[in-house]
Amino acid sequence: MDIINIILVIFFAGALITAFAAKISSIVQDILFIGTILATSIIFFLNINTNTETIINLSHINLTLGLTPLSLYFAFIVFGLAVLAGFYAVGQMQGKKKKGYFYFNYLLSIAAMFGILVSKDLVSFFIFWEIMTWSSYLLVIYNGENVQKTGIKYFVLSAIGAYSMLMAIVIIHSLTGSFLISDLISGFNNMSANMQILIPVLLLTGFGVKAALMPLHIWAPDAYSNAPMSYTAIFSGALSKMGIYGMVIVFLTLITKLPQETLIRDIIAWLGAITAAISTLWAIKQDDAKRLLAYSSIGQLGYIVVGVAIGTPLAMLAGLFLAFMHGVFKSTLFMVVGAIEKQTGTSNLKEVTGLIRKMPWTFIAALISIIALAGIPPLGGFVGKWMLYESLITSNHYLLVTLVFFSSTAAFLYCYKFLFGFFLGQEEKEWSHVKEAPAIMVVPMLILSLISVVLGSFPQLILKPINSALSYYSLPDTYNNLWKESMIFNKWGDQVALTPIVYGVAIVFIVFAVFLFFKNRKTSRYVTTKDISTSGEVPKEHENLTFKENFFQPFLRAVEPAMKRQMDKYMLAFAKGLEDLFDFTRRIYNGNGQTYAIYAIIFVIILLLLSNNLFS
Amino acid sequence: MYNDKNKQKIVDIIKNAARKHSLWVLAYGTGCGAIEVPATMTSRYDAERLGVRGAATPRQADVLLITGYLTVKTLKRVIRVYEQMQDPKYVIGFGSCTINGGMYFDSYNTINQLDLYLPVDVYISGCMPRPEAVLEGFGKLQELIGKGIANGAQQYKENLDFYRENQKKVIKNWDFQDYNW
Amino acid sequence: MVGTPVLFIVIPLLAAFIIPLTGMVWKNSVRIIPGLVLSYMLALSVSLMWHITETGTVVEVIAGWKPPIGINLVFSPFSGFLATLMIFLGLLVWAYSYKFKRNVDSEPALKYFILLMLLVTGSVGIVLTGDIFNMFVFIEIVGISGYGLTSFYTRRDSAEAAFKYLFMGSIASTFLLLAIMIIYSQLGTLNIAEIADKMPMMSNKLKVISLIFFILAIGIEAEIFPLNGWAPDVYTQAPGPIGAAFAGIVVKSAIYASVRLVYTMFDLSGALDLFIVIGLITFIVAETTALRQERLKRMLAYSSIGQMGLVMVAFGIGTKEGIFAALFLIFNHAIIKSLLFFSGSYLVYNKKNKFIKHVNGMGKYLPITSILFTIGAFAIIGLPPFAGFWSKLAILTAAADSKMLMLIAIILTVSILEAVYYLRVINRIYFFPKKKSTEAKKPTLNALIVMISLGIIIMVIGFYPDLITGIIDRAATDLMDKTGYIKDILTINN
Amino acid sequence: MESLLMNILGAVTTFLLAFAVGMTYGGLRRKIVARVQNRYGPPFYQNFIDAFKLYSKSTAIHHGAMHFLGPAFIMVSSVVSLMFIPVLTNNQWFPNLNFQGDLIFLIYIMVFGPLGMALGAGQTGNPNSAIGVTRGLSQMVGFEIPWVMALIALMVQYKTTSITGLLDIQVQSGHWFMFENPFAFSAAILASLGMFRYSPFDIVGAPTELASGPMSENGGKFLFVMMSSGSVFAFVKLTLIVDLFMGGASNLIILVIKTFLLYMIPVTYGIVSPRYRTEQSITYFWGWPLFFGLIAIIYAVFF
Repeated sequence: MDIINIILVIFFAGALITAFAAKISSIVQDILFIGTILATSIIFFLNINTNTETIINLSHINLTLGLTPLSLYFAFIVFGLAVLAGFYAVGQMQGKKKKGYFYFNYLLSIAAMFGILVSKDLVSFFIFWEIMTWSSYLLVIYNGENVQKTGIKYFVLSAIGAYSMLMAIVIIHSLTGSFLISDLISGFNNMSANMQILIPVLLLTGFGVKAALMPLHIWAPDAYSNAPMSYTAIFSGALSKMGIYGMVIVFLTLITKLPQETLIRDIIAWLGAITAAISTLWAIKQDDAKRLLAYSSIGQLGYIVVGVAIGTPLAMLAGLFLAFMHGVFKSTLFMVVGAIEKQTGTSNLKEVTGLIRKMPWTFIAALISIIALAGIPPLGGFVGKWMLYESLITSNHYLLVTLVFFSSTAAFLYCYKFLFGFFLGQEEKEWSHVKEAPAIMVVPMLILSLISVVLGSFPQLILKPINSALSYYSLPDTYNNLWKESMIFNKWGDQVALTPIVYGVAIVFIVFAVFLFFKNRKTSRYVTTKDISTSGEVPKEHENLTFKENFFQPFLRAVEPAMKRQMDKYMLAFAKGLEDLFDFTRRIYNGNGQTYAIYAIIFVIILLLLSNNLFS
Repeated sequence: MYNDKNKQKIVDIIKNAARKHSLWVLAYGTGCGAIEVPATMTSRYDAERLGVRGAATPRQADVLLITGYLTVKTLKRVIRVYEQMQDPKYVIGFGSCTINGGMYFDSYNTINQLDLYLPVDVYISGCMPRPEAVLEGFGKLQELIGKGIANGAQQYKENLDFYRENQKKVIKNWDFQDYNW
Repeated sequence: MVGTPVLFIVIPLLAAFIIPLTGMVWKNSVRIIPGLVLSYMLALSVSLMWHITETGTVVEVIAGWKPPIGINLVFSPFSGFLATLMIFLGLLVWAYSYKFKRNVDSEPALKYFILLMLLVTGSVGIVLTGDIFNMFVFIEIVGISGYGLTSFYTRRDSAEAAFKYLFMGSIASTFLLLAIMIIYSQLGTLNIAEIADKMPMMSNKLKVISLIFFILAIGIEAEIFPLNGWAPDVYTQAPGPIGAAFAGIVVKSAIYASVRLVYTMFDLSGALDLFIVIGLITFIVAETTALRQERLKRMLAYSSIGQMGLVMVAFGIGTKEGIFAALFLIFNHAIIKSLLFFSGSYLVYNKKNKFIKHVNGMGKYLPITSILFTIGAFAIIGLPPFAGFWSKLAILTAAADSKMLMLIAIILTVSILEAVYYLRVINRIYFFPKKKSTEAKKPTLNALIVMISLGIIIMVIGFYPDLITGIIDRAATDLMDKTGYIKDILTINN
Repeated sequence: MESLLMNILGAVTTFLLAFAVGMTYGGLRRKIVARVQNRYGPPFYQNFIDAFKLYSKSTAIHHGAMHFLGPAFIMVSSVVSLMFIPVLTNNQWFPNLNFQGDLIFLIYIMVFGPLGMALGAGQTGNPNSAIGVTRGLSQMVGFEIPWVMALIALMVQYKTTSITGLLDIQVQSGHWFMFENPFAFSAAILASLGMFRYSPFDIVGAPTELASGPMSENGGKFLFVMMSSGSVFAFVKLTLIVDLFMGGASNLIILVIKTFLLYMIPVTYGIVSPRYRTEQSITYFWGWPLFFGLIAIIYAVFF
């Protein structure tokens, strides 16, 4: 049996066994769960080979599985996050109900993501895509709140995406007579002009849903915030990247062959940028950390879409690099929220304050990830942002880059809100009992933040596989042109050398930290946050002085016009209208036999009247 | 410590020179004296030319300016503010009320003698002292600082028990943190 | 050859008459004999299916009168496939309801099983017969047993539903008879093959009129819009498993009849387009209506109607891929909808109104039933890796191959609605708190076995559709081959 | 090794220069403001005295690790951005640590500081600090947009994103970009008003309103570091604008003259203006400055 099949079989079998292992013991279940993920990852990482190809023969369809360099790159993200979030999940799920349900769907969605990545034909792609959709759907409704609203919204949007993809798939089959992606690519030139537009648009709709692109994003805030955080780490970190993965393929192989190439690229890029801007504003408004991060995820995916859609080599590098980075830091942040929620019981930024001294390791992970998210040098996020801006500027997208820059700057606001809300501010008595999260949860977060740090000075670790992935789709080699070791260049030859920057920043930081910290360490005394200058007043223990309400109110007031209209509301109103309409059709069946008889007569009469037109 | 008058090292001389020309004032506008402070600071008398400048919070301030009578209630706040200030720090008692209670000497809730509760470096007498007097007072404080003998904070630290005893006598709801720096 | 097709009619009819007699002697025989008969029939049909792969279509001549004079039964890959499927479902329904009314006296059970036998017999007869008048007779048999089963619970609502069914059924019979009369008067024959052979001789106008009458008559049985008003009531009021029987057996036979009409008998070019239009309207109306239902069984009923509309659409595409897809969908729908009816009736077991809200929180109390219902729902939505996906893919591929892009778009859009109402139920099963007043009724062992085996079939077909696609492919080829059909029957000489 | 040592020495020299110039400018500003208000005003070296006094004050209390690290963060921002700016056109006297960085990098490293300080301010637990920080960050979103648009206009016009590249073009051609693309210059200047945070944009530290905002819990050495970083940062901003728009400076005197003239813009604008509300301050930058930015880009693309 081939290695891909083995991995898939282990996944499916592991999922089933884990689901029912609860009957034996909870620990056995944990071990099985971790074992499945570890086994598959180890098999995968030990046997990476882009040449293998497995064909499953069905009578009328051949399912072809195999790895490409691009899918290999995304498989890194999936497996890496799956292992780390898996360990984290074991910690987070301690003592929770429906563990088997969670583990089952978790493993299944990882398997599905792996399946998507190894699919070389569209049917198996779609099969795994749908498995991913429903397994993630089952996890979105895991905690049972708002299932009818959140879950259905997620599923309907996913279905819209998946079905438009399915439509594209069957059209492709009818045109090329094959489901293979390679046949689509080679046969695309021969299609009629309408089909050449229709197919990419349908495919992009499908991928756009998972990538939470602008009009199709409305599921994301609810779904991300409702799933258990250990899964949202995967959901936002890896699952959304499947949409990006599909988009990358579409843009690299199909859109390039179109006469309207630039138009489609610009439309999608603008959609991505507007998504980023608007969702950033909404993220600023949120008071629940989960929703904040959910909106932030949408925004970050917007940047990635911009990069992928623009599609110059540098933009592609930027998009794919950001995809990796987003997987790393956003899943860390979701894990942080999960850890805090586990320890305090709430994820509301207004309620929890001053955990920095209670949960220092979590804070470090959060701080590093937030800095990476904000794109501030010297961490990994900066590299991606830099490449994105440079690619936009060098490819003449000036207003786009301004918009992206706006959302990127506005992102500082929610970054600060997140850190301040949870960790800084007044230390309240209410949370004095809070302890650091267990090691099994903290260590994955720290490992992920370490990756953010490392990628800030050694981006070549990731740029190399991206480069080979892009070369596979016959983009020019970017090594030496756009990056070289830890240097990154733009088209005009301007460069940033990352390692010296990191050293410089580190040296200056250490100098002043030493100056401030070690010099004052002896003489300086820690005082509680109650001991602050409050016009001489002595705050009581129960008095909460933290600034929480209307955190960015002036800013939100300034950007109010942009936030007046909400896609979500329109969509819900539309859905409501549809349901009312269906209620009307329901009344066709009024339960009266005589009416039905009349229907029958009318039916006959209509047919007779139309018979001349119908039967020629 | 810093303000020991007998052992002024060269470093201390330089530091004191800087300190005396950079007095950041936290004006605690308790009584009617608060009205004189703006006059002192603004264009006519312009205390800033002497390096005297307002500070926003006690953490940043050097001088605590107590402008007028203190009630029991405000005394508590004043002590709190004083203890939040960082060394070196000075107190200026402003107006007669801080010296002997002034016209409120027989009120049931005013403090007659600020000295008992906080170490005052310089008193400015008058009811109210005019801006000229205030500037004179700042000048006096600068002189003391230059000589290294404006060491009220030192006194406060050494005689903390005495001050605490007096403070607790009038302040019934005592909920301060320890003062140990 | 192990047996002849005539046994499919004779044995169950015989059994239906014998059961009351044996029931007097040994009460349990009422329950056991139908099972034995159905098992025998299943074995027979499977072996016949095996047989015809080698020898080709089997044509049984009744009483030695050759067609076109005599009545003949045709066991072709197409009709054989449907007959096997129906018998299999009949067996499942029997197994599921084996303990039906166990603790009451045997009379209701007797009625139930006799009517069930007749229902299966009639449906199999419709599929196998090669004579339209004979088909009329079988339709009547199915109808009568259907009325009986609908009014099985002697309640007001059941009676009303049965009456509506009867009412519509008699309209159907009238028009069917009229259509048959027209054809007989014009062509002088009732044999389907010969009618097909002679059809060009008929005047176009009469052809159209008779086809319309046929469509009306069979459309009532096939639950096409707007002739399906009776169906939801019947599904709701009949005993739980009978819903599955209707969805899986009766409707399939009616679909068979209409397909036979259009593909074999009539040579009207617009008929297939009519199929697409009617099927699509049925699909859309049924699915949108299902979205707003408050009762579980009504919802399943509308869903079933919708799926039948989709089947008609697939038949209407007219290519071999279309027929393949339609048959695949028929098969999938039969097993999946049976599973849904079976498990669904346990989820709302003890409630009279069987509202959807009564499934709240059942996931905790009836875990296996709930999981099976979920599998069924996922399968019928068309999510891989369950069986329903492959048939949906087949339909869409067929439509795409015929360049019907709007059709694909409409089918997929409506499919989203389908997903919505099934997921709403699933969400309720797992995530809503159970009401105190509802009681969970554990499924009996035989029911559980039936449901689990259905679930396993769904999963297995989902993972390995090749198990069934070969048979369906042969059936589709057979249906397309009109001249072969005529030749097989008219040149028979035994 | 020797070159590295020279580099470090040069960096330290640059830092000291920036510190001195920034402090002096701050003192001069106080003097000018005083003269406008018909006061005598403090001596121009008053800021040095204040800084030294702050340095000599004890730092008796702290609120935790971030309280320490916040000022360090902001200092990193100032110093590192200083290192990336060519102070003089001939790099002999003040060689930067020659890490090659470009404008995008500079923009990001410049916002690093406020964010770091925000963290430090956050841990103090003082509500005023947090309010000040939120105002500051909001305002930053405001002025960054025209600022970036101005820079993009330059980058587009001259097909480089490197500061030295832009500077070299000006030096070689002899044309200053403030005349080549006046709209970009206007946008940048208007944006720089916000960067300096003098009134009417002094909403962050608003002394009477927020008790100096983010700095309200910082005394002594914390305040000293913040103050010096502010001075260095002022120098960085001025030098950057001089480099980008005014052809750089070939020696210190020219640099001082140019930067001082530039510095007078926010100072004089500040003297005559009262304080904006926060949202006014944000939307201010989305009015004329943004318009100028747009025009600058259009100008750069089409002319």
